Amino acid sequence: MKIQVQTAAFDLNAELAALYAANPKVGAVASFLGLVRDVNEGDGVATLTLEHYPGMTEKALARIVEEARSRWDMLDCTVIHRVGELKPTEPIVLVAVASSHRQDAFAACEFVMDYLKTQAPFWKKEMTPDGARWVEARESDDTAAARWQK
Amino acid sequence: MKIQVQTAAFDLNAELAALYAANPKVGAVASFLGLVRDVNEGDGVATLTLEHYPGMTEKALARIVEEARSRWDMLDCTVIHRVGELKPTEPIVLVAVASSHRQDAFAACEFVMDYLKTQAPFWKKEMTPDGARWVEARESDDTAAARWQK
Amino acid sequence: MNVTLLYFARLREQFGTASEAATLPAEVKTLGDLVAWLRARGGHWATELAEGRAFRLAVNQDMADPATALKDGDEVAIFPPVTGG
Amino acid sequence: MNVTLLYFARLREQFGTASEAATLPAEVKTLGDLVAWLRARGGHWATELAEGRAFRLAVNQDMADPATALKDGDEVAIFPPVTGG
Repeated sequence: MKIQVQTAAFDLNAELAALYAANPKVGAVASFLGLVRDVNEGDGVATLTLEHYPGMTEKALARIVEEARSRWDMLDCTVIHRVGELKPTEPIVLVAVASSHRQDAFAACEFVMDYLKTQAPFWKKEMTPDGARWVEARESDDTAAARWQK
Repeated sequence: MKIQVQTAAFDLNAELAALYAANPKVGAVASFLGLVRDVNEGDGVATLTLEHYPGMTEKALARIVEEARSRWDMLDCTVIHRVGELKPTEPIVLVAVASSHRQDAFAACEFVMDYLKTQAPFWKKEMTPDGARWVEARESDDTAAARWQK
Repeated sequence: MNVTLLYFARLREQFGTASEAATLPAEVKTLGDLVAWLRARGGHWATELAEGRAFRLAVNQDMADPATALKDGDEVAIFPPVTGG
Repeated sequence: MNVTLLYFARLREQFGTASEAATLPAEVKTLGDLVAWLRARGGHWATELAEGRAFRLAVNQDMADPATALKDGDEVAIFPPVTGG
């Protein structure tokens, strides 16, 4: 399990290979890449700046990954979240889950993303033509996370 | 939309970048990588050889991708399936879906994989210590595809 | 009526051929008729295409079922359930 | 009781500080008490921490609710709903 918060870009080939290249039990890797879009709520976005709560972030992400591991067959998992200033088309987050079979990999990956969106202490500020503004939390993200509740 | 059947390995960085780098509307890329495992049905697998039906394969995959595009917000999609002889830990298939939001990307990616498993004319033959054998279709794959039926 | 027959995977191996050009007798009008006609060859044809065996059919590269009508020049494929991905 | 207070994102900007060391009066026993105590500072504190405003609380880097009891040395964070991913 690898959990990392960083400003640098990441290498998808290397990150995914680390999940499967040395483990021939892995039959499936489901992954998610979140990217900066150039429009949000109808306004142009020039840059996105991500802030987080060092310490709590890693703790929250580790807890989410552990919860996913307790629910599905998960052989390995990588979560990398970038912070700092990013531009449209730049990757923000990578969540990748390695499992024996695809259903577990898909479900665990989507679960981690849904909880990351509502539980991990990151905040986005976007620069628009009208100035900088903090991105508002989306109710749809709460709904997405709530559907996993047992 | 890119649909390709090939013997060569593929470059994940390049394939995923092709989906998002030039399109700032893309906020989410969900992807799936299927890999050769070293054990199947309890037996060791030394190599896996994939055969397909040229012409029908591409047509079947294009139809599956079109169906996914009609159901979800899909900005772009790449399906690459390898054929020929592969070894454990080698990638077999990549399905990657680019959307504005993650729920569409995840659902469409999983849909394409489920239908690929039951509708695209590929066949696997595995080399085990007891000799070569054709992989049997799994009932769980039919069940997975059936859940998308409207 | 002339059709091209294609076999894949285990069926290709069992039948010992990947394809054949076949001239069908007049009474073979549907895909189901064609399967019965091939089955009547006996041997591996009778075994692999027996009622209850799992195999799939395609006509001109689309999945098809036994009720599908055949026409001259069709490309017909017979193969085991698919196992890609 | 002494605690460290951390503010993030919009709250950090509104309060004009990322952190402060606070000595709490004896009547502040829970996280809810602490929020009420901060609110009583007025200005941005009263506005941002008003009843019904959406903010989140964490104690020692775990999400927490107003009923959570505080103890000496706790690290308390107050921040807007998260928007990562």
